[in-house]
Amino acid sequence: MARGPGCGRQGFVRPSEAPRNAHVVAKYINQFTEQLLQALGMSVDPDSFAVSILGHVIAAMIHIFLLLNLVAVGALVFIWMERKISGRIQDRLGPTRVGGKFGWLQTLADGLKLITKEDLMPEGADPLLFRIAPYVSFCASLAAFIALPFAGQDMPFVAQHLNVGVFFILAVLGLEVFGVILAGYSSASKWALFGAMREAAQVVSYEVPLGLCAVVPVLLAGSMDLIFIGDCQTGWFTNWYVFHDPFTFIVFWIYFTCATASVNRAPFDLAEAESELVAGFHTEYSGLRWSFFFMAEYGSMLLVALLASILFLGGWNGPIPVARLIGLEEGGWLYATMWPGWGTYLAGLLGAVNVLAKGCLGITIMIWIRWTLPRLRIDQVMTTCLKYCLPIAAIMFLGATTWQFVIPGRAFFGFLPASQTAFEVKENWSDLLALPRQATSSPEDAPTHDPTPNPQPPPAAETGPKQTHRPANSPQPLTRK
Amino acid sequence: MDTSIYWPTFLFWFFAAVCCMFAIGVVLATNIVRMAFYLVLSLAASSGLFFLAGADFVGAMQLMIYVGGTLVLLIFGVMLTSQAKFVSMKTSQFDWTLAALAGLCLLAVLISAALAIPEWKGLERAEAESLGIPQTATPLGMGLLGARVDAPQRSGYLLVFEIVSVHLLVVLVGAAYLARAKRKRSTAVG
Amino acid sequence: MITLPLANFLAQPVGVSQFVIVGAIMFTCGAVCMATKRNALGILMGIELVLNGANINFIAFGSPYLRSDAGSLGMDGQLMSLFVIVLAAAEAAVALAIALNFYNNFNSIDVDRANQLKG
Amino acid sequence: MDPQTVIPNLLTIAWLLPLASFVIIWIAYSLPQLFGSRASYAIQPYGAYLAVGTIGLAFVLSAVTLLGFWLPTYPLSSHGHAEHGEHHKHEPSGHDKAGHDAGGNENHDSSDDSSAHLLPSHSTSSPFRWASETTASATATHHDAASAERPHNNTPPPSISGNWYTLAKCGDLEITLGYYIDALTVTMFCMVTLIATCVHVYALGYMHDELQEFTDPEVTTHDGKKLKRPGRFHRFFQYLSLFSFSMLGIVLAGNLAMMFVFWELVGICSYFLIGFYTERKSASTAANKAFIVNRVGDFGMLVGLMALWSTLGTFAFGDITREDGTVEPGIFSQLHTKENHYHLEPSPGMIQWAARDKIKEVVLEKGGAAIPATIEELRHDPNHQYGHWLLLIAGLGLFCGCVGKSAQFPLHVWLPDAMEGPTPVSALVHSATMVAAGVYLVGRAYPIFIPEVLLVIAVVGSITLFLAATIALTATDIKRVLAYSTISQLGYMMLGLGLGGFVAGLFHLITHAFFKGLLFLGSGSVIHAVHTNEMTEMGGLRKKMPITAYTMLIGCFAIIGAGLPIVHLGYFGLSGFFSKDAIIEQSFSHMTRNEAPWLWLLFLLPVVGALMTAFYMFRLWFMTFAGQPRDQHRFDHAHESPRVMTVPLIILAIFAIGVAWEIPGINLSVPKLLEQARPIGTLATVEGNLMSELVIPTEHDSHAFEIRLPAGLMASGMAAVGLLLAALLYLWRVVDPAKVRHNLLVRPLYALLWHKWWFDELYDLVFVKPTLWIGRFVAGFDRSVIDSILHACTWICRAMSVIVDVVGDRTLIDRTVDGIASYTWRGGLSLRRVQTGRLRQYIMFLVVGTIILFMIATIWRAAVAG
Repeated sequence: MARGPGCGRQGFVRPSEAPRNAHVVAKYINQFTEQLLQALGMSVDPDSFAVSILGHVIAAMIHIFLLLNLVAVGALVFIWMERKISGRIQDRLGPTRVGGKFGWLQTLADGLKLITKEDLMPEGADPLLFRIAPYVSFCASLAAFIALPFAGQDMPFVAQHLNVGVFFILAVLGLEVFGVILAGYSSASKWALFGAMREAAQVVSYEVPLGLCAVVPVLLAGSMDLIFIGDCQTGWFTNWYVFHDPFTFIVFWIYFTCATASVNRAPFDLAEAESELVAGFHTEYSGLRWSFFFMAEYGSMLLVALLASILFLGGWNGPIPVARLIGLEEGGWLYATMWPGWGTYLAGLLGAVNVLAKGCLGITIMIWIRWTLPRLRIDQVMTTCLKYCLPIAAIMFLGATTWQFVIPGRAFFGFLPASQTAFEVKENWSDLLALPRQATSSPEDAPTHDPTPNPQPPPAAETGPKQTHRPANSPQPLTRK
Repeated sequence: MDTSIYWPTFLFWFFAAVCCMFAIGVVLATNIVRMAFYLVLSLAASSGLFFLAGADFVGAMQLMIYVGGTLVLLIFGVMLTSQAKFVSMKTSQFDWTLAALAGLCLLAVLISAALAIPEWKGLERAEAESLGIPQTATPLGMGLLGARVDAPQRSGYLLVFEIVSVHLLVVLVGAAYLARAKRKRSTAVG
Repeated sequence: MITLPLANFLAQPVGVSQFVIVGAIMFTCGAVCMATKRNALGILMGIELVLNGANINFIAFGSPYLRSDAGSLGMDGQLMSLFVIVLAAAEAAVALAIALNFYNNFNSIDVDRANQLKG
Repeated sequence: MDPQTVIPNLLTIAWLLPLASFVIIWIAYSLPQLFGSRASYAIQPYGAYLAVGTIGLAFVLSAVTLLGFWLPTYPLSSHGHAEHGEHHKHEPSGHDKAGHDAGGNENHDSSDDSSAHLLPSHSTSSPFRWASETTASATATHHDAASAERPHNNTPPPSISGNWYTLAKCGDLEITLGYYIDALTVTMFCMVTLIATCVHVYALGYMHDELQEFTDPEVTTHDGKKLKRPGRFHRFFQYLSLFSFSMLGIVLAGNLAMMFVFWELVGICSYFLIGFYTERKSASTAANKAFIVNRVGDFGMLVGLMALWSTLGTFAFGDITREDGTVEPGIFSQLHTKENHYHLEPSPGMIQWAARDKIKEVVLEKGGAAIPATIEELRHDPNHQYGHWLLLIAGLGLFCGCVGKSAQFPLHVWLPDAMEGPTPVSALVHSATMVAAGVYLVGRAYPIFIPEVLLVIAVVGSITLFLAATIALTATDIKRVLAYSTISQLGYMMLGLGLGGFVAGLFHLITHAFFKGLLFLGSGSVIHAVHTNEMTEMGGLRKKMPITAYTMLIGCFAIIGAGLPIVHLGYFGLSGFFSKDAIIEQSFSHMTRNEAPWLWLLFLLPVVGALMTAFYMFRLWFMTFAGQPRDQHRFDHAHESPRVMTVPLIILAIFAIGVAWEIPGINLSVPKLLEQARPIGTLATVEGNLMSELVIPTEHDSHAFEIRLPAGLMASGMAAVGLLLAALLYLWRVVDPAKVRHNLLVRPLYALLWHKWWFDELYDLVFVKPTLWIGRFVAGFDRSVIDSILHACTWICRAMSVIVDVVGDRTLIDRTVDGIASYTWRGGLSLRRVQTGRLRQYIMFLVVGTIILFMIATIWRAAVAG
């Protein structure tokens, strides 16, 4: 398997992580601009302020552009999907006209319509907050994508690789509620206020079981690094954490429920319950702002679905290790036939396709649920969270811990031996449980600050002597690795 | 010397500016809800500062608990008690001047203290760039469990951890008790 | 040759003192906020600001990027700030409950109305 | 998952389960009782079910460990213990050692000694390595056998040892909770948990009287009525759980210290259970007796522990692998080093201690560097046996503990009195837990014993078995007969172990556990039916309670070792046959190797013992079940016990028949397991160092045909004769036992036996009475002298205190305090104005205060600087 040798040493920089993120891309662009300017006949110091700032800005722009498109296009597709599916469920056709067959341009048309709509603001509204609210929630749900990897192993597609990825994503996801609350409050309407209150109560209480469920895979992998968690499930689908043991199997469903609730989709969409509050927190909104709320909602749907697929459904590892079977990894024949780097890159692309496919599956299920189940009352929502989800999640957490402790290193309900990675992680986990004298006794076990730069030389290094004096993983805390 | 831009510095000044601006905004704003909103931004920016200082776990914690939990709670309270007359309550000019005076003195004191110590000037750039990436989650967790894998000679925080968790439980119960709905509005005013 | 005046200023890493200054500003803002707001929740926010200013200091003292490791707090800084955050959450819950209680009893959240504890 | 971690995990869980049930029952039932609320009889059974379930689960886990993990990892050798004879019946005895060694997997060519020895016990013998070695050994045996007296097991037995937790660490002394798991441990686990399960289930039925207001027939309160007390169903099971837990702890223990802790725990549990009917004077005294007598033995054990620790520096049996990878050798590998060909040799520490004067001289001459060399030469110094005395002390000390725990000769008096406890307890104490612990310790510590200690063990064992058997001849209390037979059988085990029969002794321990448990439970069911212990009031019960009768018959046959030693080993027999024969063969071969005539007793006594065993066991069965009922009233009320009591009987009966047999197909039998557990270096013919004429023969000599045929014939013949005598006296009544009793020759003998050789009286005279006298004297001294002194002191103190009160307190202190109080009051009055009750003002105070403090600090610094 294409996995770095150090993989599984929790609390370490995994040697297999070449720094592929804004920083390195920026270096490529720097060289590009440098050559460009030289072609223009100007003498350029590539490290000069302007050039470097240019490179970094462009790189950041590229990442933002990709993610933004993922969310926006995703929203378009999903809204269209939702309308079609709901149509089928209700024995209708759904949109049919726009864009020829299937009305697949319907959402685009709606978007145009929304843009051209007049942008209203009620009398007593707090203008600043009212204007800013939709962007707050949209930014929140977009910002969470920064730490979300789309492929792991040797080609981690991730904008910013964080060691506490899971945690970060959950945290930022929690911020989305602010936009809703501000919207509800600032639009000076009691419906909106009620919606916002409900939203606040619901989201804050559903974050607890959600976090508990997300902790279980973290526990199994022994790291909060999403890439690492995904890599621990490498191999066939039997290594997926959802099948790791009965507890995780149940935890997955709890997670799905809580996720549905925390992005307030039906049957938990109390914040915008049409039947009771006209349209909940966005009663007073119209036009583009309104559409931003919707993009935020679909963005966070996509986010939790992708998170589920990485935490439980193996992430970029398909049910069948296609890349390995067709020899698309180190040493595979197909890999050998390609230019260096392209093999891993293709494997990464394959992984990204996997992740997105699983995410779409999750969203389809959410849509299906929405149009199938009746809406809960607010007290029922709270009961579901605090009386059912929370205790069950806690018990499952304990169960998973015990399982891991009693029969370590097994996968697929304990029937099969786990993939090497997961086993190493367990080993290391038990090492850490032993007292610090052990952690210190063998130096490569001590997860303190690890000063060794990545052994694998960064791609920037062979691009000319000028860059080499500045290592690719220069420890800029935010844009590190 | 390397004149190219050093990104953490840039980001630090950016976040610091956001942080301080909105903190001042909290002070100056009269509308309670806007205060809360500024506070959110200020705290979020300070979590960015945490990330910059290499404390990514604490940063995420700040986002999750502080911004995600505490402030939602706060705004909740604002909404529960939001009647027009309380949304913005004026304070007398005298209080303002007094507070501003004392605040400025305090600020002067603190800043002079901050600049007084030479070791706090910061590292050389080369040294800073040669530093690795800290792994904070594990040492923090072990520290809370009482075993210091990062600095074995220092002591762990297990007892504190236990006390804090019990304290949280007590607070939960106490808060629920205090805030429980009163049937009759007590007439004892003033 | 393209350079900007800011370059030298932005080319050097920041140190503890800059962080501490930010912390100080937040702290002062918090104190002033507490001293000037009449709304109980406003005071609560002031407290949050103060706590966060303290937190920034802790993080700065513990950070390996801001000063040589000799006098650094190391992980203790981050652990401390964790505790501060948690306790701040607890404190916010209780304070909010008190505020609501106060609101129920006095039908107001003006702290100047709550002066019955005078000697 | 590798067995090195899983086996300890599983066994640990199996070990902790009974503790869990104990704690749960305590919290759920007994804890409320402290606060005065009793558990109602309706819910008490659930505690019992919990106990039964846990111990049953523990048995399942142990069985899984044995079959699922141990055997696959460490497969047994294809030639077991029992079949050795087949090789030898047509082999000249000089050559047959090779045959044996091919048999036991315990011998290996010395090529892989180093690896085998140096391997930390965590990683000993992966299955592959094990298999390869056995094959290698099979080829390598013959030239190996040529050197006759070399020890033949040069590889430590497969074992897993490690530490869970370090309780205390001061200096070198490190008290840890650890585990040392080898085949013996696993076997004992299965045996103990199985029997404990049966006893638990049985007790569900036996103790059901405790489920209501319990009327104790044997206790009369002062007003002449029978005592009525609330039932203690749950508490009984609570104690049973604790009992099983502590026994399993002994079995699992990885070092002597931990074993000692659980050793004492077993003692206290037996104290609780024997004294379960606390209201009965006899019960409480019996409990005290058991406890105190055991303390005597444990003192010796403590001495042994000190001797071992102070010279070896460790308590652990096996090698412990530290976290940093260093292996620290345990007791076994320190005493059996490769340099000495795994002979038992005193460790350097011992020699250094024993010859400290010489060493001191050497150090003064050549400096400290020369010490090891000196030690080596001292080791081979022929005329002073340095260090052997320490080994002797250590061995004897440990054995003292065993003497107390498993009721050997000087300290055997407590076991018969222990019959005061409820019968299930007796069954557990006598078969699986308490007395087994002693024998188990001898087996566990076997590599520590030098031949002299072994000889002492053998002598004590033979005396015990003879004494107990004789006493059992005349006892009429059914449980006492069984108790004495237990003592005698324990004597057999000790004898077997002491004569070098490691497998023989422990094998008898296992088999005896099953049939003795069976016999006790059967007697319990009889007592439960007729409400008396006296055999003179029973008889003819066969018709009333068939299941009990015939299962007990099986038990009797098993214990007398009934079997057909037809021409060489066309073996058929009950379990006791194999084990007891093994012991007698061992003693026979021992006799053939030693010409000192008094050592022959070590063969004669067990043979006579076999006769007596058969006699008293069948005397018991005939008096109870055969013939005519002697007490019609009791006979009419007798009835077969409920199924919950008979089913365990049947299960145990099946095991009593077949536990010694080889399980066809999977190549598993108890002797093979024990053979696998044989400690390193104990398969050798060793000669005494301190008494040179003593020879302890290697166990495999006893399988030689010309040894085992006569021994087996003699044993079985004796058993048959005993059975015949019993039948003559008590079944066909050819002679009336009463007549025999009044025969002039027999009467004094009878009196001697009836009074149990007057041991109790003797001890009473020698130990108890003097103690009481001393106590009285000291009490008198205390009352007359010391008390008066104390009274004087108190009077003086009181007088002084009055003075201090008047002068100091009332005048000085009170005035001061009042003054302070008034000043505080005024201060408070003046300060109250600052308390405006305005929150925001307070904050301002804070800020301003901070600033002022800072200013003061700056000014101060400036002042100091300038």
